[in-house]
Amino acid sequence: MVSERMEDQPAASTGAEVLVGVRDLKKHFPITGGLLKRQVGAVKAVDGVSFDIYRGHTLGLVGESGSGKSTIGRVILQLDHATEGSVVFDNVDLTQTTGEKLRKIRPRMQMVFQDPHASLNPRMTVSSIVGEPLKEHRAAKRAEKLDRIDELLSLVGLEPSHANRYPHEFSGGQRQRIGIARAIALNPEFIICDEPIAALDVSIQSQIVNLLENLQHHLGLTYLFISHDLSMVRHIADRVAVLYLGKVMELADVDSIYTDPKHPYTQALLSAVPVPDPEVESSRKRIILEGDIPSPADPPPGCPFNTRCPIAQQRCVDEVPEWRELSGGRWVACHFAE
Amino acid sequence: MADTHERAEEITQETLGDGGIAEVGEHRSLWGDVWRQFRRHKGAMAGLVVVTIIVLGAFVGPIFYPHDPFDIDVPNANQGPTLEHLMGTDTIGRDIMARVLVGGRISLAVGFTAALLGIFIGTGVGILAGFFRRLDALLMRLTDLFLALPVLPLLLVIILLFRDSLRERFGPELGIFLLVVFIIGITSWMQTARIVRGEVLAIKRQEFVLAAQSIGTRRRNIIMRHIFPNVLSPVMVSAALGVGIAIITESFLSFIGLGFPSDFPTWGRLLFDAVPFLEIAPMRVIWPGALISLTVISVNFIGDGLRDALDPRLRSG
Amino acid sequence: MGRYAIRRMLGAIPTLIVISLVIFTILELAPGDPTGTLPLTVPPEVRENIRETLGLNDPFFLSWLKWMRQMFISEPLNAIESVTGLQIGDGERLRIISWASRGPAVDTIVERLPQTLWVLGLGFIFGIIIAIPVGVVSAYKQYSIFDNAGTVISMIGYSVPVFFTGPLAIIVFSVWLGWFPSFYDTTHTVSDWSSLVFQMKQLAMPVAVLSLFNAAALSRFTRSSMLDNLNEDYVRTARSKGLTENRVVMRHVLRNSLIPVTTLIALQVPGIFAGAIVTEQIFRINGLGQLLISAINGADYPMVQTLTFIFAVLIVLFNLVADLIYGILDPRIRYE
Amino acid sequence: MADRRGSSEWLRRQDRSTQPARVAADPVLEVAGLTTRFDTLDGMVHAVNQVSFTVNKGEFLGVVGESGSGKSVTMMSILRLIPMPPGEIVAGEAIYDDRDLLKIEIDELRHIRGAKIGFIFQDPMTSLNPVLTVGFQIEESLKIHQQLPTEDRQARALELLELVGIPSPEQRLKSYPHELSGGMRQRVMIAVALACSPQILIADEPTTALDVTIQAQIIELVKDLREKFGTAVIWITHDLGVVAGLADRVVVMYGGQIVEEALVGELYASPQHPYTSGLLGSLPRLDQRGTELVTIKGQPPSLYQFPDSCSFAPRCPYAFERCHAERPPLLPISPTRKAACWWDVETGSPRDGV
Amino acid sequence: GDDTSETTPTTSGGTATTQGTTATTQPDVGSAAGSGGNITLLQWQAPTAVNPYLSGGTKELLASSIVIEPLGEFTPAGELVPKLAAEIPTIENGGLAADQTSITWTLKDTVWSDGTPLTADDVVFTYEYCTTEATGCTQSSLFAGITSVEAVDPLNVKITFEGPTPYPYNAFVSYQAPVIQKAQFEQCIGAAAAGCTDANFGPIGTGPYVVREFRTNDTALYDFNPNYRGNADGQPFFGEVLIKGGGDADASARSVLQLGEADYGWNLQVDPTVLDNLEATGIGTVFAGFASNVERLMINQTNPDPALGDLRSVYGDGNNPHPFLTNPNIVKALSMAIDRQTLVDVGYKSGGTPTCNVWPAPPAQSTNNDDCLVQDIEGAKALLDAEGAVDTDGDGVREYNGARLSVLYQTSTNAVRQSNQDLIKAWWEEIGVETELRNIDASVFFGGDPASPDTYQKFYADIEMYTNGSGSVDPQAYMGNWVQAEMPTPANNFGGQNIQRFASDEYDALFSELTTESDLAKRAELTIQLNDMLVQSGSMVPMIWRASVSAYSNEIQNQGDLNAWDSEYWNIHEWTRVVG
Ligand SMILES: Nc1ncnc2c1ncn2[C@@H]1O[C@H](COP(=O)(O)OP(=O)(O)OP(=O)(O)O)[C@@H](O)[C@H]1O
Ligand SMILES: Nc1ncnc2c1ncn2[C@@H]1O[C@H](COP(=O)(O)OP(=O)(O)OP(=O)(O)O)[C@@H](O)[C@H]1O
Ligand SMILES: [Mg+2]
Ligand SMILES: [Mg+2]
Repeated sequence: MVSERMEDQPAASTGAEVLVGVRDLKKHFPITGGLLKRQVGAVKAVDGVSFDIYRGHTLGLVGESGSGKSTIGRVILQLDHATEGSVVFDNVDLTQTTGEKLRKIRPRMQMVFQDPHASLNPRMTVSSIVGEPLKEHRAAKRAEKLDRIDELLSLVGLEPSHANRYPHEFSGGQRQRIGIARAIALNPEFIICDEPIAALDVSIQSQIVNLLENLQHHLGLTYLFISHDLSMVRHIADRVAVLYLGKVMELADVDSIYTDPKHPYTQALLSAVPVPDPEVESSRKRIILEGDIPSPADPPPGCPFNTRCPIAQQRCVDEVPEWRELSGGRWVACHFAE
Repeated sequence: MADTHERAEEITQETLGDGGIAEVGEHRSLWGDVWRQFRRHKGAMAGLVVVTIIVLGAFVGPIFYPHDPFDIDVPNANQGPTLEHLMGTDTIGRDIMARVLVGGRISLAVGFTAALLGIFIGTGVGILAGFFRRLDALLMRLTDLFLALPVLPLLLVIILLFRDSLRERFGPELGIFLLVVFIIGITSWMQTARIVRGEVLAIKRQEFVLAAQSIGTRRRNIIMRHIFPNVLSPVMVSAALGVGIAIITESFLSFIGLGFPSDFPTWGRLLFDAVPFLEIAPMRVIWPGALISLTVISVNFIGDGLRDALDPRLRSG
Repeated sequence: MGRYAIRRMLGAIPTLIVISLVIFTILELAPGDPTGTLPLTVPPEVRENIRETLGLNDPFFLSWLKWMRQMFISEPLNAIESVTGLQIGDGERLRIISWASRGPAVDTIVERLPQTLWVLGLGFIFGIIIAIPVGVVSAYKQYSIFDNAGTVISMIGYSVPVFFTGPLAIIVFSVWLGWFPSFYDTTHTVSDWSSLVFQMKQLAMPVAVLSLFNAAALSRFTRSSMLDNLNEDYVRTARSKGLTENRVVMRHVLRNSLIPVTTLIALQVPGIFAGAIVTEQIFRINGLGQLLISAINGADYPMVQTLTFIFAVLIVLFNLVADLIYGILDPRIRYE
Repeated sequence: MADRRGSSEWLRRQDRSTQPARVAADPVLEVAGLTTRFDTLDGMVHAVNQVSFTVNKGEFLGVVGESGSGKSVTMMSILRLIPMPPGEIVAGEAIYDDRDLLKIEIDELRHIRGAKIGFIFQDPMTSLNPVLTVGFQIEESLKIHQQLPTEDRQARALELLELVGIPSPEQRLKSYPHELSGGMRQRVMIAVALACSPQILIADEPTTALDVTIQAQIIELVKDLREKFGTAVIWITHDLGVVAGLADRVVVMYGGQIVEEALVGELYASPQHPYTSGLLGSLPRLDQRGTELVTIKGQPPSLYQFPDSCSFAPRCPYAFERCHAERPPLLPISPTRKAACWWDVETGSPRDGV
Repeated sequence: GDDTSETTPTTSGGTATTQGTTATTQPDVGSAAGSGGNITLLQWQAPTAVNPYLSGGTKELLASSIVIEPLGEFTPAGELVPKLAAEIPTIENGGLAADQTSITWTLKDTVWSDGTPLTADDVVFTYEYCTTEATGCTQSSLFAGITSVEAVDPLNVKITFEGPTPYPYNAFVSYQAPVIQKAQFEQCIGAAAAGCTDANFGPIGTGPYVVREFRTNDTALYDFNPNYRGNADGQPFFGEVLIKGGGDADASARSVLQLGEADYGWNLQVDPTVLDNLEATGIGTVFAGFASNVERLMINQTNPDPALGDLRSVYGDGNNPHPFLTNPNIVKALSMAIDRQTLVDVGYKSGGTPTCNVWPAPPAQSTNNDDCLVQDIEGAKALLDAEGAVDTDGDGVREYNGARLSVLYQTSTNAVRQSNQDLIKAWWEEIGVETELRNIDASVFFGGDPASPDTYQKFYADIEMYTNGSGSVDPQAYMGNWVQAEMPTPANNFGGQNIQRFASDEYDALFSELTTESDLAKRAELTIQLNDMLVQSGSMVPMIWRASVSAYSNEIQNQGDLNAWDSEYWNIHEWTRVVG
């Protein structure tokens, strides 16, 4: 029923073309135990998530640590198999695609990773890292390949002379650029950025964000931008989805969500972000949430947020709130939002 | 293609405009770094020098040394060190120094080849178990099995079983050599397998492997390009330690009467044969003993040095 | 934890069965023959007759099944009977009989156990007692003279075979100094002070040689484990609380460092058995190692099978115990 | 310039505030000329270079700067917690209670660590000993510094856990760190640091590893506690947002030096050092959405050379010859603030008179 | 009982004897039996049981010999003397039937250590015990040719043979065939034998000691037997005997000779230099006892070529001869090239003597082959040249009838054998015979497993080296090893002692003469002829007459010569200790 309603959502809101459609996506990691190592439960890392990503736009995905952001990214790219649901990329259901067919689609969607230290193989030179996709997909002849690597490096603001160096010779920001170069090597249409700036210094973060924006602009890329830095998401995203315990709590375009959050969790999250202005800070009313995010292995019944929600009522424990559309293309999963 | 190029220049302009790139320090290759670090480890360098000298002595020394290790000279048996026989002679008058030099060849060859074999098996099993979840349980069970298997009777039987068929096929020396190497290798891979598996599990989770997968890199290439080079450092350390262990194991096999035949000089064999003469001719025991120890110690130091040199924590990024 | 232990033990059973099968197969293939130890004057017909009576010509699988039954049913029942004095069934059970002595193999093993335990156990315990402090100090004073000396000594200890240090110890301490007997009297019983002194004396050399060997590797490992932990953040926290260095090391770092060391100790167990074989040979301690060697040389296969199997059980058991200790030392490991 | 008004308003409000902070110059800790370096295999790392600052009684001092700028090393040097070797405190003094912490006997220092100066570290996952119970780790400093009998210690530990807002504290005393969530662990760390009611609490990026909602909890907690006990707090962070709402005074570090020091309002309203302004500028702003972010080009400095010139000069839009030739000292530019820069942003010309 | 010391029977094994063994120093009249404290005997190869019938290795025989006793025993000189028997039955004294088809032994009036009397029933039972097939008795060959053993009366037992038996002293003679107690072993006969651990580890005997505690493969502890018949004479001297096993020969030698930790060390196969050095300490003395053991080279008379498959080393009625080793002169040349004295010096010293005979012991000691005692390399070369075995292709190896003189020379793994192999290889290569050495683990080599290719019986080599000797003073059984019927073949599962596949009708005929000859002098002469025939056939090259080597502490007295024909403890009841 949910997915039915989602079908007409894009047209209704913006009219842009849907590049990636995620429907009712679930990813449960089994927990084994007992004498015979049978499955005794599951970590519900992603538990029924639906959204669309429009071509040429950026969807921001925010949420606390462990809420399932990275898992969504991995499942979309089929680096993990979905437990349930579908991921439709340009009219192909990726969850039903395997083997060589999937390999053929892979170049069209890429990923930029969080940790610039871990995402580059320390034993490979920059040129072999950036050249690997070309090599794997025989996208270019040898000489062309070298040209292409030079081109890619300059695209991301590195010098071609760096091609023969190893990742450990670069700073974090530069490494992230190498990772981006690898991601765009095969001219993808869609890039998932999994917290690409979280590990970088403030002064470097803006460099990378600018680069990403430039690339998007010039190459017509579509982004899923995962982050827990709400201010940066606000800067870069067109629409934002707020994730909590493997479920999307609220989805809306960026302006409405920041100025008028509908879901109590979004409200609390926004209020918790410190603002670099003493004036604003001193006058702000903070919503301080009680307690911690529950374990995804044992989520609370009903609304996942009910354990910490300041306005929770009995209904929130008994009933899973419906994922519904409010006016103006805003989606929310709360009984009381309007 | 062409217009991406144009765009690239455009973008480059923009990116450089605001971000730019700092000069990256002078170019340092990965192994160059390791070597730089290794050179600072005094023990490891000393070990490397000693091992080099010993290897040269064993493989080149006999060419210059005037005595043949198999020449019998009964009238001159059981001599102490003399100018003629630098380390004396044994019960049937063979020159001990010549035997020690030649024995080194075999001991070292056994040490290095057996360690290599053990490492090869261990790395293979470790990578397979770590990478393919389906094989994991099975291979780890196998590893446990080998760990729990009392190796001694196994050794005995394998030696008894195959000694002669190998001897026939490869000749008396190469045959037993292969056998001893095989036996040491087959009983010493488990530790490496475990370490490598752990390492692979960790590396598999690293984002660069995910990145390779997302590119669509084939599994074979992921293993060869991404996993294997990165488990190389623990493997190198294991290998260094393995050499020492193999040399000692060979001498242990000689002691329990299973190693090389008694007409075959290896350090272990020479040491074992000389132990009864400990009082009469102590140097006959000391020489092979000291060479075994020296080699093992040096190799261990080299292993230490490698570990330090390969430890990313001790190296600046 | 109890359930975990049970699960591990159940899990070990298939491993052990496979091991026993492997041992059997290997011995089946082995070319040795128990009549090989008889004088050449014993004629072939007699030898053939002996082989027949030993059941040597039985089919391999049958003798394995028979052995399994004896090992898992007869012997445990027999042990229960002799401990409790109860009579279970009619008492007519076929036990595992050694070909060499024609006596029950398990009885011989039980007879041998004390001396092996004395030497192995003490060698093991002293090894640990020496290794841990040395490792701790070496790590704490990394690159000091103590550390460097410790490195060199332990590497020597590790790389010099026991069959070299053993005879050397005998020459020095028995021949030259006359302090200790060169062989071990298994019939000696400790009843009073002087017999205890004698027991200590006859244990001194084998235990010392074995301890040094054990301590060598262990102290290196303790050192590196300590070094790893000394760099941990929680050590800085402990220091920031104003704790004395002594307390920081003993209370905080040591326990964390010992966690991986327990695994190593368990992994060393097979090596310790091998070391014991040599030690027993050299100091003439007729323990399990010597029994194994002589059984192998005499092609006494029931004994070899039983003994190697018991070794395998011990190794599995040690690993289990190490895992449990691991769990005790490290609260992060929780076995359900 | 428009921000000027904002800052004076803020000052006004501060004056009215009941907080024990901003008591003029009653320093509990005075650090002067602190210089620490590390002798690594790759060369000498000049991690902290001639850093001087003071902390007043009950004051909340924010220390900001990007990764590697020497924030942690500075604070750890004060209590001599850096690993030595390779670390070495080459020069400087840290006066606490008329004693120079850098010179006194280690035994004497030990009575100050934990008892007078508490420390909270960045990563609550690794900073607690994984094999000891929470209770033990809290009681330990009580045992060392106050020689309390066992029951009192337990009672106090319980009290502390309640204080830092841990639910069902009796049970938690027996828990091991891994049984707690990150936020809970950081609360435990705070309890450990506060156990002996120290005069100064040094918090080294205590919320960096935590989620925003949890960060908000911890910030509230520290605020409360400070009000209760009047403890001086040094809060290290690289998040300019966090200090904005917390600190009385802010110190900005760059390349192992303090480049600017100011009351919090002043700093945000009119940063005097190009680095500070660059940093503030690079934060995304609502009103400039869609446009590019301002960036500080280039990379953080290498610490392998002792800074003979301004370490920010290579990245500085205002840099001129002097910046490349001479290292600017940290000098007062108004009664409440200091900066280390040859360029005067106010006038838009080189600073004169120095 | 009767005083038996007067009995002086003549045996076929030796000349007329006096009971000279006890003639030396008697223990002090004053010292009571068992008063001498304890004595420690080192047997580095430890006994696994005390029942000689179930585990027939020398080490077990030794351990049992101080507990259970035979009817008669051999002295170090090889004379047969009575032990439990009142006298040695001979035709002269009427014990042996004139037609040599039966013998009657008369027992001394003796009691078992449990106090019950020894009777002829016990002897009869012993026979039944060992000849019941399911017992798996290792000594059953000693009872071969016997049709019945009957108790004539409690003290007389009659053994009836299948036919005339010139040498009837195998059964119940020497430590290989002692008498066990019927009462104790009655339930242990046949398949039940293995289960009787108590009996097998602690047989009740008539000897000077009783087992107190036996630990298999480790130690055997004995108390003196209070019912021993020599008690009145103060025998045995020692109250407690400890046989201690473990370690190796080197360590045993050290314990006895250098450390004085033990009083006796058995079978000290130690490098002679080391042994001399230890003996020089002056605490103990090395003893050597010679029986008939000879280290020899067996020369394969059949073709061991692997290409022959199943026919390898199979005689096949003479159709499979060795390409060159059937020529006696070639073998003679090989023998001449060997310097036996050097072999002795390097590996044996006092523990061996160069010999050229299969049967080295008097009275059948041949001197006809003694020219081999001197090495003669040139002579060997000349002999080979004369036979036409010359090096035609200049590779340093001679050819004979198109076959290269290249031999595979195998033996069991043992340091002394290996150094001897090295020396012999060097000499042979000097005379142009290529030699490949091979050594095989003793348990395999002597194991006799028909499935193994490496047993000495399979003889998949050209030449092999080992020691063998006669179990008895009488050479008959031993010389019978080389009749054609004894050849190992697939048909008899390679059982058989004619290892070198020596085939001579002449030899077989001469041997059957020996089996019927009862005159001792004639028997000795026949033995010499058989010996010469074997040696000169070139099927066997005897090299060293080997002694048993053991060491005694200098404190031990009255042990006499080392007994190589019987238990080294044969007279332990006479041993004493003199401290000082
Ligand atoms: N392979 C796995 N097996 C079991 N559980 C997993 C696995 N991967 C992730 N999880 C669990 O799924 C949940 C979501 O993890 P995920 O990494 O997607 O979170 P995240 O939102 O990306 O967090 P972060 O911000 O820390 O990266 C977590 O509770 C995590 O423990
Ligand atoms: N033990 C050490 N050995 C060598 N160099 C060190 C050591 N500790 C710190 N440094 C160096 O000192 C410099 C300052 O480090 P410091 O930890 O103070 O930075 P920071 O400002 O706290 O950064 P972060 O925000 O990452 O915590 C860094 O360049 C670091 O590499
Ligand atoms: Mg993530
Ligand atoms: Mg820091």
